[in-house]
Amino acid sequence: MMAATRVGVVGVGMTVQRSTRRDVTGIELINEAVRAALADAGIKRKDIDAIVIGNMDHFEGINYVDTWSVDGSGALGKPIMKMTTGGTTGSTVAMGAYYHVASGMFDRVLAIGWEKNSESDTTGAIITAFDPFWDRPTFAGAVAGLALEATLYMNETGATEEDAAYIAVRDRRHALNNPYAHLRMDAKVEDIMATPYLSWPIKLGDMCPRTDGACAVLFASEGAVDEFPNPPAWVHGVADRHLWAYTSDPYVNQKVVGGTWFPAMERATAELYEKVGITDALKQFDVAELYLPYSFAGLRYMESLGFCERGGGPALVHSGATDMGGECPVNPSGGVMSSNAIGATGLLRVAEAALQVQSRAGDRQVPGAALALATGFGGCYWSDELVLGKEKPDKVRG
Amino acid sequence: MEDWRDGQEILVMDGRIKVPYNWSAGETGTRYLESLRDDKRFLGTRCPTCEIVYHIPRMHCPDCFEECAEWVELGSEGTLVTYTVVRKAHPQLSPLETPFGYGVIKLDGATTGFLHLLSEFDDGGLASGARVEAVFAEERTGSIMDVAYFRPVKGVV
Amino acid sequence: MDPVAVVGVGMTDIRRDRVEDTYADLVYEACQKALDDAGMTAADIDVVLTSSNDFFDGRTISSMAVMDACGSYDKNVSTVEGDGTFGAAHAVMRVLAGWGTCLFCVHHKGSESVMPLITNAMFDPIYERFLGIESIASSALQARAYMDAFGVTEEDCARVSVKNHGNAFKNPVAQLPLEITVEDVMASDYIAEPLKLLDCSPISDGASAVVIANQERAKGAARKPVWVKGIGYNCDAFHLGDRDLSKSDALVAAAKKAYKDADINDPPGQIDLAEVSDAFSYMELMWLEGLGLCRAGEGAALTASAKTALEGALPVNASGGCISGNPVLVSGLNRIIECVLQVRGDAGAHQVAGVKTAVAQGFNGPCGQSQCVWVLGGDA
Amino acid sequence: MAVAEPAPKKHYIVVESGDLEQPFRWSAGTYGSKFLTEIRDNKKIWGIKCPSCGRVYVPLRSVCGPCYVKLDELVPVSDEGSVVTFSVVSFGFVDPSTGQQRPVPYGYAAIALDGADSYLLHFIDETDPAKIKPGDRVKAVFEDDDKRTGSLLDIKYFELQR
Repeated sequence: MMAATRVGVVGVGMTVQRSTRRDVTGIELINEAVRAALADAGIKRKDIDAIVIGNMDHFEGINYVDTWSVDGSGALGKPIMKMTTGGTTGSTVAMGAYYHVASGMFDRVLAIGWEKNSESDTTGAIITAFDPFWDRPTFAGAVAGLALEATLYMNETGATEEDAAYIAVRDRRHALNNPYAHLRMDAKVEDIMATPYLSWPIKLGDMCPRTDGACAVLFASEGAVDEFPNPPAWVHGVADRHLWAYTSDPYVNQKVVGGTWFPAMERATAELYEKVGITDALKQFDVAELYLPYSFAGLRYMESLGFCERGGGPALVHSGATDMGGECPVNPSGGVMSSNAIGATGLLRVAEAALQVQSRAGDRQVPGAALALATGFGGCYWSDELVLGKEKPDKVRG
Repeated sequence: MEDWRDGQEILVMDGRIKVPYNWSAGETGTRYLESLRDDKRFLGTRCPTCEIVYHIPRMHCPDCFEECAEWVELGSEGTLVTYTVVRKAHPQLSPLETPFGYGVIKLDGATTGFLHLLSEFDDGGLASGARVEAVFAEERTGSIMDVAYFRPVKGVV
Repeated sequence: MDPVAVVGVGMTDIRRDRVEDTYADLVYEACQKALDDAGMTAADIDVVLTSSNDFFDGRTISSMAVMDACGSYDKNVSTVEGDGTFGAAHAVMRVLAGWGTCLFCVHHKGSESVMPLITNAMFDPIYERFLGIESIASSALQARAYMDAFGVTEEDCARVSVKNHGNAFKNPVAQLPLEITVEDVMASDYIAEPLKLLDCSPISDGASAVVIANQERAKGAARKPVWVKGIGYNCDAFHLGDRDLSKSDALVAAAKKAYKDADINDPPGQIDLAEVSDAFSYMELMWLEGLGLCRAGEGAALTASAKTALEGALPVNASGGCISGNPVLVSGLNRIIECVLQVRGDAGAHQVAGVKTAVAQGFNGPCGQSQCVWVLGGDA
Repeated sequence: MAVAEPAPKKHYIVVESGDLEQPFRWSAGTYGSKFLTEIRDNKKIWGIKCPSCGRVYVPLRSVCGPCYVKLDELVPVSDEGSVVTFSVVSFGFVDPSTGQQRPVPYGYAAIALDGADSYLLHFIDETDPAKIKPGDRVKAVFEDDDKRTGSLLDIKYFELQR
């Protein structure tokens, strides 16, 4: 009998995140992560009940990734479903796998995210996500879109480019502890400031890199979690919002939607925190793995996620609260600023959050981490959010 | 009341998506394609557990996930598993003049079939089970198109 | 399964060249119809899921363009790419996991793209794409394999086309009702042998939507809820040479799972009607066999005996099927919607008397690689 | 978990998509076509007003997302407005609409036209960020009468009112 069940993450696999992985095809890259996840969970392909995979079609020039990648994903003779929401794809397949299990329909479900940025022109591919009439003639992809947000943020709060550069420095320094990460460097704010502008006020050092990589995460039902050697990282709750259809709309909300800042993230956060019982994010979360596609996000999104007041991002990060050893370390893995295989990126956040609450994060472990926040960012300011915890939640939370 | 939508001229944009892709064949695919290019030889890989000889070669068995480290040289002749004769094809796609064929071809020594083009056949001259042979392109660049097409083996039914 | 129902359905007309509407406009129309059918407004919806295909739409994350149109504002919203049967299955998961209602919509504007160039991109870029293979030629390979394996003739396949195009006259949303004979199909031009023009589904535009609800929320709906009795989906090998194209292992596995959920152990005896994805005429025969509605190789005889006709004992594609209008992806959801209408008794001129249990089937990928099966019925 | 480094670098065969492209015939729909033909024929910019929340959207759209109602009421908006936020794009990338490099640098802004509540994303005629700030006034510069084709680029760019 199928009934809703609580869900835990019981296995994690990832490839090293590198600029170019010419040694493997996309399918083989996927397979590398899948085999790692199965080995981590101590199971074989035959033990998986279903698979959720995603990509962005025009990023790799692959239509129907679900059917194309069967040799690598392990979906031969199994249920597979494709989910795609842009940059959020990785977190979306995690949420999709969560719902596959939470529904009671499957006990062991693998979520897969991957990307070979080296095989296309990333900005050209990103532009295809936007409207051919209203956006494509003038749009310059994520870099320029995010630049509009950064300009607005600086104008409204007085935050500086140096404040943002701190995030780039922090996350890449954290990456020194993560052998899987792509950019691992002990840079200084001045180093970031010295990089050339891509789209003012965003400099090369403010942006995430282009990365090849894959990640696979195994979700199991309450009834199945004990089959695995790893302690489960329980999913305490998930929520997402995507409020707009037009690319310029996320900027509109500053003026028109009263009192809001980044409404998609704020609305998802409100739902999630209510479900999970978060009233003080900074205190209650032990660690956060956030999809910060560029440096300024590490200031502004902290505000929308309730870690500080509006405009309080710079003070928060300069206090050291988000560094390793701080009150709530952000991105012990090095985050997106260090590795951005786009389709895998959101799932890597979930994978890292799971490893942290399982106390399996090695040199990047936050001691005693019991509750973690993972986010995805994509689309037209799409916001996916998940909370993972060491303790089993008291009930299934939709 | 007049509706502004009535009689509105509708604009249609003739556009395109043209993103340049560079798909790597990877370690396994490179060895396979280099062999076609340099030696006009088809290679497969064998799964040590399932004993399937995969053509095209796989790095890992899609079923048991074991590494398929053993390379196997295959014949350049094989058996037609199924086929079609294409009468109408989109000009941007079609590598040969119509009518031409597609076949799933099981090369001698392989367990699995693979897809390729068929040409030099008589009208009605194809059949499942027929023997076919590879015709290699004169100029080979390390691509699946280094095999120009397959054709029926003469004198064999 | 915990009781989950389809409580509202909406389809646009299926037409070619709906140039006056963007696909967001089509989605809005379908969603409004589904909400109206359920007696609900957007405020009654907890979760929204969309489905589309970024290659067909010529837009990555094409679901972004329909976010306003599907009423997703300030709701949990996500996107399943692929056939509507899969996205709707995920909608059921969301409801089983605890949400009360989920609106699921899917769109397709075939008229805006060049079909063979899009379906060519389903194939492997290194080993297959440059051969020029696309959905018609690959399906022709499967048709040949199937016909050779079971001695099925082109005339056998043509009968499907004749039947379904005829049924389409009774379905107001169908695009291509045709009064044709087996001889007409046989006389139509070959595209890729053995497939002729009249064996193939047309290019179409359309959108559809359903409202899925749990038992509690289904009570308040305006129409008789139609219950999801079982869902199964499964995937075959990708490379065409890796599998036996003459049969669908994935469909057999998907059906087995759906029937297990639905307590069906004698499909021909327990199923009153089937809506299958006949993108090409031969597919209806193959899918009937995969669904266990007849034995392997007997689809042609079943069809020739008129058992699958509108007046037959087991009507198949009473709606006219995909061959009479095929907005890809939408087509799968339309199979579900047609089953819902039949079980409710709301199918109008193509209503089949006494449909209690119906089966819907859809697929993704080349030659029906990934298959999804739904069993729908009148009782919780 | 042991970290497996990828195989040592050597030459790998790479398959290039080359001239492969997908052509599309995207419809602007009735609403988008009205917006574009008015610019083409009359250099006039229209917005559409939500009967429920009163927001005026530019360009025309058929549904108000927050209110989930169909929109009908056209309202004129100005060809002048103000910069809400901006950037100067200076990195090179392939324009997927042409397959060629997009010329850079260019000024890029979200523009609030007077009378509209949503913003238009367009070019501005300034590439020095020190000379632009949010709130600056801009005015649309239209293509010549014989060159307008019914595209957003019938507005060539927005000119800063210095």
